[in-house]
Amino acid sequence: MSLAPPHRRELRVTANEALGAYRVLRVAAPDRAPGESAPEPGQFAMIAAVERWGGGGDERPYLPRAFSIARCREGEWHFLLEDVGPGTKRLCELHEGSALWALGPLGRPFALPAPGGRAVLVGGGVGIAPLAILQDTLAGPAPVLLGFRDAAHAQGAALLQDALVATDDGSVGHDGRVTELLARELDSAEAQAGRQQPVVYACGPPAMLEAVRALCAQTGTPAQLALEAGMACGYGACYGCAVPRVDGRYLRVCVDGPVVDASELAEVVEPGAYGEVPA
Amino acid sequence: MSLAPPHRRELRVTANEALGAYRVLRVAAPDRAPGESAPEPGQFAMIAAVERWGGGGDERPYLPRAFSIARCREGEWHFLLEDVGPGTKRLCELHEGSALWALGPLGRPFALPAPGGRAVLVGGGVGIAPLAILQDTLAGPAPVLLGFRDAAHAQGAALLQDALVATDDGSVGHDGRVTELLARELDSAEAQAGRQQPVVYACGPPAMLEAVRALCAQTGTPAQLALEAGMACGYGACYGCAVPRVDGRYLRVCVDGPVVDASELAEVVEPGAYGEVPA
Amino acid sequence: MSVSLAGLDLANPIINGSGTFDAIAAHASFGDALCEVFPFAAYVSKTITLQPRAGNPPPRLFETAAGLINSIGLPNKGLRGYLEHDLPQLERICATARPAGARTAGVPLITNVMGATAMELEQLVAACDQQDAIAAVELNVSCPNVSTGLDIGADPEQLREVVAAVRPATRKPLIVKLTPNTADVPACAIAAQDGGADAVSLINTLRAAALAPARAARSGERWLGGGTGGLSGPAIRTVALAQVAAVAERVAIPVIGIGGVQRASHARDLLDAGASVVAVGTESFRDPATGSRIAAELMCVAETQM
Amino acid sequence: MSVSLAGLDLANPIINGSGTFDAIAAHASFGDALCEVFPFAAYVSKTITLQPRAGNPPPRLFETAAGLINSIGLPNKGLRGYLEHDLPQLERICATARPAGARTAGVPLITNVMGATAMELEQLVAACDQQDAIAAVELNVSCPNVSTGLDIGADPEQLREVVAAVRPATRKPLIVKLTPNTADVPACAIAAQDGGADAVSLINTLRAAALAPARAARSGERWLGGGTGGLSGPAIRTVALAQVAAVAERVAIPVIGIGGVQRASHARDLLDAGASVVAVGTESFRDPATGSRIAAELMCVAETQM
Ligand SMILES: Cc1cc2nc3c(=O)[nH]c(=O)nc-3n(C[C@H](O)[C@H](O)[C@H](O)COP(=O)(O)OP(=O)(O)OC[C@H]3O[C@@H](n4cnc5c(N)ncnc54)[C@H](O)[C@@H]3O)c2cc1C
Ligand SMILES: Cc1cc2nc3c(=O)[nH]c(=O)nc-3n(C[C@H](O)[C@H](O)[C@H](O)COP(=O)(O)OP(=O)(O)OC[C@H]3O[C@@H](n4cnc5c(N)ncnc54)[C@H](O)[C@@H]3O)c2cc1C
Ligand SMILES: Cc1cc2nc3c(=O)[nH]c(=O)nc-3n(C[C@H](O)[C@H](O)[C@H](O)COP(=O)(O)O)c2cc1C
Ligand SMILES: Cc1cc2nc3c(=O)[nH]c(=O)nc-3n(C[C@H](O)[C@H](O)[C@H](O)COP(=O)(O)O)c2cc1C
Ligand code: FES
Ligand code: FES
Repeated sequence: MSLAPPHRRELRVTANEALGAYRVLRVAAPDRAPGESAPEPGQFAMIAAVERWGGGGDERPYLPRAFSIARCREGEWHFLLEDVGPGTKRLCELHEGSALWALGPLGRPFALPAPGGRAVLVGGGVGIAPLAILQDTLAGPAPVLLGFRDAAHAQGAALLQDALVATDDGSVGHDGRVTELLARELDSAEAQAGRQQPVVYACGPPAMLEAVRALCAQTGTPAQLALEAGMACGYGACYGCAVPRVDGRYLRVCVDGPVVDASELAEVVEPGAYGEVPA
Repeated sequence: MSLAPPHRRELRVTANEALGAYRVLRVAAPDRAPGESAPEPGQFAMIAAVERWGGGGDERPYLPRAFSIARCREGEWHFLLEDVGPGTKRLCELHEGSALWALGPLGRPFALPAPGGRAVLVGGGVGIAPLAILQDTLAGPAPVLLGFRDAAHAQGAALLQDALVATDDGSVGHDGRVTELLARELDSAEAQAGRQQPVVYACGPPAMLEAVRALCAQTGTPAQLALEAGMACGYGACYGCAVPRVDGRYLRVCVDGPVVDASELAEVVEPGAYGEVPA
Repeated sequence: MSVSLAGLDLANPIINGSGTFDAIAAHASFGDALCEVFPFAAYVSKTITLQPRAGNPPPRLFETAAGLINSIGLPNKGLRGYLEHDLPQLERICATARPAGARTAGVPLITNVMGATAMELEQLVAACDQQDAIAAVELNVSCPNVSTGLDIGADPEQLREVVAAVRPATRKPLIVKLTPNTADVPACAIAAQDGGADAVSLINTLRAAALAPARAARSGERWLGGGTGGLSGPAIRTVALAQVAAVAERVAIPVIGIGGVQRASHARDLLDAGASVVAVGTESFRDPATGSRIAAELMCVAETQM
Repeated sequence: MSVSLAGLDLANPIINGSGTFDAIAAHASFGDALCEVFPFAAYVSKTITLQPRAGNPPPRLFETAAGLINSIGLPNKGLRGYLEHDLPQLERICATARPAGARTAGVPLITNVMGATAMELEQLVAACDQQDAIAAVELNVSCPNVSTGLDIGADPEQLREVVAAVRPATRKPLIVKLTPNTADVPACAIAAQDGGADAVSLINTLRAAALAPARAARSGERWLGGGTGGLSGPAIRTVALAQVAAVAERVAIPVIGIGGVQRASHARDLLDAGASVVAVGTESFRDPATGSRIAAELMCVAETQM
């Protein structure tokens, strides 16, 4: 696992291009700090624009935001962005030469399959980001199954090679859920008895991850899930990124994840959808 | 006195040009509201940029800032700006097409000289701004005496016509204080007995205004002083812009000024230089 | 969206915070246009004291991250000056003021008063009771008790006694503006209710201070002429929400929610947290039309949800 | 710029606020580079309780104007888990940590503890007293008193009793972290001093709340899993300055100033207001090197002024 230096670094944007409903932001990778290696698939960085971070209508964003390192290639880090709020909006506006603060690479990466092992990559929406760097890293080919809400978002599939696509509105690819593609893939895998059991690598919205988790639990397929949670720090300092673990305690997504083994969770929950308010 | 509509208006910047150490910001004048007339000399507006107001290092500026309307001509309002802090810095960065919020015209203007009366205009630094619109408004010619700290600032004198300049460092014009020019002018005015007593119109830093006030008091010359004070609202709501009056009470610079008759003050004080802290 | 507040009928739920809108000065600055779309559904005067006060020496303002500290010091003409000079003007303005959502003109005038003792407060309230132009009285209980130095509103028992002592002096609605600078704000709200208050309003400003900035004269010394001041604006919004929610859960009387409101969603949050009415303070400094803008937006949303 | 804090020697005046820096997690994320320029001149642990705590259900964070509300709920392994699992690791990290301005490695470890009763606190402090690795103990007195619901640190008399009861349990320096959510913070500081505290630290977070935003599920309901939370960051900076200045004027023991510090000028203000040491909290979330950056800048200014 690559270690980050213990301070944020100022990086320059080299490009910001539309990819359907998303943007791909590229930045010049920082010089390696002593002990730092290349970012590993599943790791993320805490990002803030140097200029105009805050001060909008609600004076947010104030804290940095977490983004998967989607690719590390030719001296650049790539990020896939979806504009869902003030922080992502601001980052989507950056252009070549803009400066950003980055702390990272952070977090527990995907554990790569054992030599000769098979991987199945399953992504939903902007959660496809860490699967790109994972695909770049994997030795052999692996099926890539991606779900999107519509055609504009489905263009994001171009971030990976040879992806099978499903859309909620049926406008592109399979008409339905990506987990239906996964069920089919696992079925055929099972059918081909004798071949090694695959490991599922998944990232996407909580409902999708939960469906993947449940399906893999049902079929006894090992799965690694890249989680999301609201984060203030990204390095274990604030305890804000808690998600419930199977034992009833909480894990910190930033340091115990973002990639966790599916067996660590009883369920993937919607952040904000639980949290009973004490009377 | 022109009344402002009871809400801020969005105005567009038409130009932002350097004038020595200052900038002249021009904006398209707003459509006249019912009852609104042209801004009068000495009136001001509360200004904020629509974008990026706040969110800098200290998350200031948060409140709007007061600026004299330096000129109203050909459908434009002009402002003269000096970058002294986060608010003026932000406004100095605006360019053609930028949007700003403006509440105004506000405040008590200069009382124009009686018909046939003589005026002497005395300005210091960025305080020359309201004298430009005053010069535009006056029927006949009036001596203009302007003081600056150095040559770069003295270029600001181009805002007015036929100005006599003094600089603190002697690099341009009279080597010394603008009040020395004023003393000379009043002397010669006195010498020309029979001619009407002039009225002094002054705006500038507190120390300069105090020197003008003292000189005019000494020579019995009526004087109108355009004051400054930190302001939160500009329309009498916050009581934050208090300066001490001759009777020991306070006046609100925004509604009882910014132009006051010199006789209303015992002294022009440096904001922040007084204000004894109770033990 | 009309609301009833302790017997007052308001055309919409947005009023002003005491001391953050001077209707007389605003009328002088904006003319009759001010009343054509008046920003507030009721007008709250700044705090009036028995004797005239000049206010604190300047500087009186300090701008901080998402907030303003003021150290104004309650300048006012005193009870007599208020009744003689201000009240007739305020009466005229309030009579012609048409708030957002109202077909006809007229907003109730709420007079905010402060005194260091129950006797002083009683005198102020009794004088207001005589005035037909005054629709309700708000007690500002953030005045320091001379013996303890703490706000008289900071201690529940003391507050109950003060309110109970003042209550008989008027049959007009009595609002108690609580201090936020205390340990148990809901207990203070209950005490105000027990003392006979018809409503409570909160929050007032948080005690705060600032030093003169590096490049200013006297760098490192107190910036504000009053030494300390009160923090308002967006910085206190979430503190206000917590206190308003905690109070609304515990009292039966209506709550006026105040603190950092800049737009309709912030007012909505305070209403959702249990406030009946919301007051706008510092944001009016940035735009005098904030109140009517928020009221219009709330009404618009309310309509589309029917 | 080395300072002495109640017997502890610090290489510079910047430390961390409890619960805002997890040295073990940071070491795992950043490796030994963390210790080469350690951000703080002393390391304060997060709050430890007698029994393990899981913490509050999520969401635990809410971002507001210039601030953060947290509702973390003090998750920790409990005293035993802390002593067995965390302390050996913290001891190692603190021994190799070289703060800005120090020629040699080693920063004192301050352990922060909380209990609902004086007895619980006494047990915690006595256990810390046994540990050579622990240089000082900080009492977090923001725990609600079960009978009143108020923080045990909110009432001066109660606080004096608690501190006096705990004091005999250790000869290590005892720091009391005051609660800001009370009427008379200086009185609480004096009470802590009278009870035997060697230093006080302030401010802890201000009680605050937030509702779920419009587009989120459960819009209008409480956002934080814990219902309410504590506000920190720039929004509270001027409240902190006021409380620190008021306390420093009244006590003889050293004061640790905390609240909204983002850069050297903010730390300078707290020192000018009477603090001996300044702690950085939320700003470390934005940059883990904030502490050492501020310390270096303060030292640089101090040198150029000689
Ligand atoms: C490990 C990790 C990797 C990620 N990778 C990517 C990636 O590669 N690409 C990508 O686009 N995104 C990624 N995300 C998600 C990204 O971090 C969020 O989309 C981003 O933080 C949103 O910030 P915002 O300011 O745009 O919107 P916000 O408004 O901050 O966030 C939107 C969400 O936060 C909630 N919210 C609203 N207001 C508040 C408030 N005041 N306080 C707290 N929460 C609030 C809303 O319910 C909403 O769901 C990743 C997240 C994690 C944890
Ligand atoms: C009626 C009137 C007319 C004016 N006309 C003009 C004009 O035509 N052109 C022009 O350039 N200027 C004019 N000014 C001055 C202008 O309003 C100020 O320069 C401006 O407000 C400064 O804002 P800033 O954010 O740039 O700097 P700030 O930093 O806000 O202001 C600088 C001054 O404020 C003090 N200060 C620093 N920090 C704070 C703080 N946190 N809170 C409060 N005060 C602080 C400092 O001591 C410093 O003197 C006028 C002022 C008035 C009242
Ligand atoms: C400049 C200023 C003056 C104030 N004067 C008073 C006052 O006279 N009486 C009072 O009860 N509250 C006064 N307040 C408090 C406000 O009414 C309000 O409670 C507080 O500012 C919080 O609301 P806000 O964040 O919307 O400003 C004043 C506030 C400000 C900013
Ligand atoms: C996420 C978070 C967790 C905290 N946990 C603790 C804690 O465990 N114990 C404690 O005494 N203070 C705790 N605090 C309070 C801080 O130590 C500090 O007093 C407060 O945040 C104000 O400083 P700041 O504005 O620099 O953050 C916590 C603060 C935050 C933001
Ligand atoms: S984001 Fe702060 S602990 Fe995980
Ligand atoms: S600036 Fe608000 S009263 Fe003058």
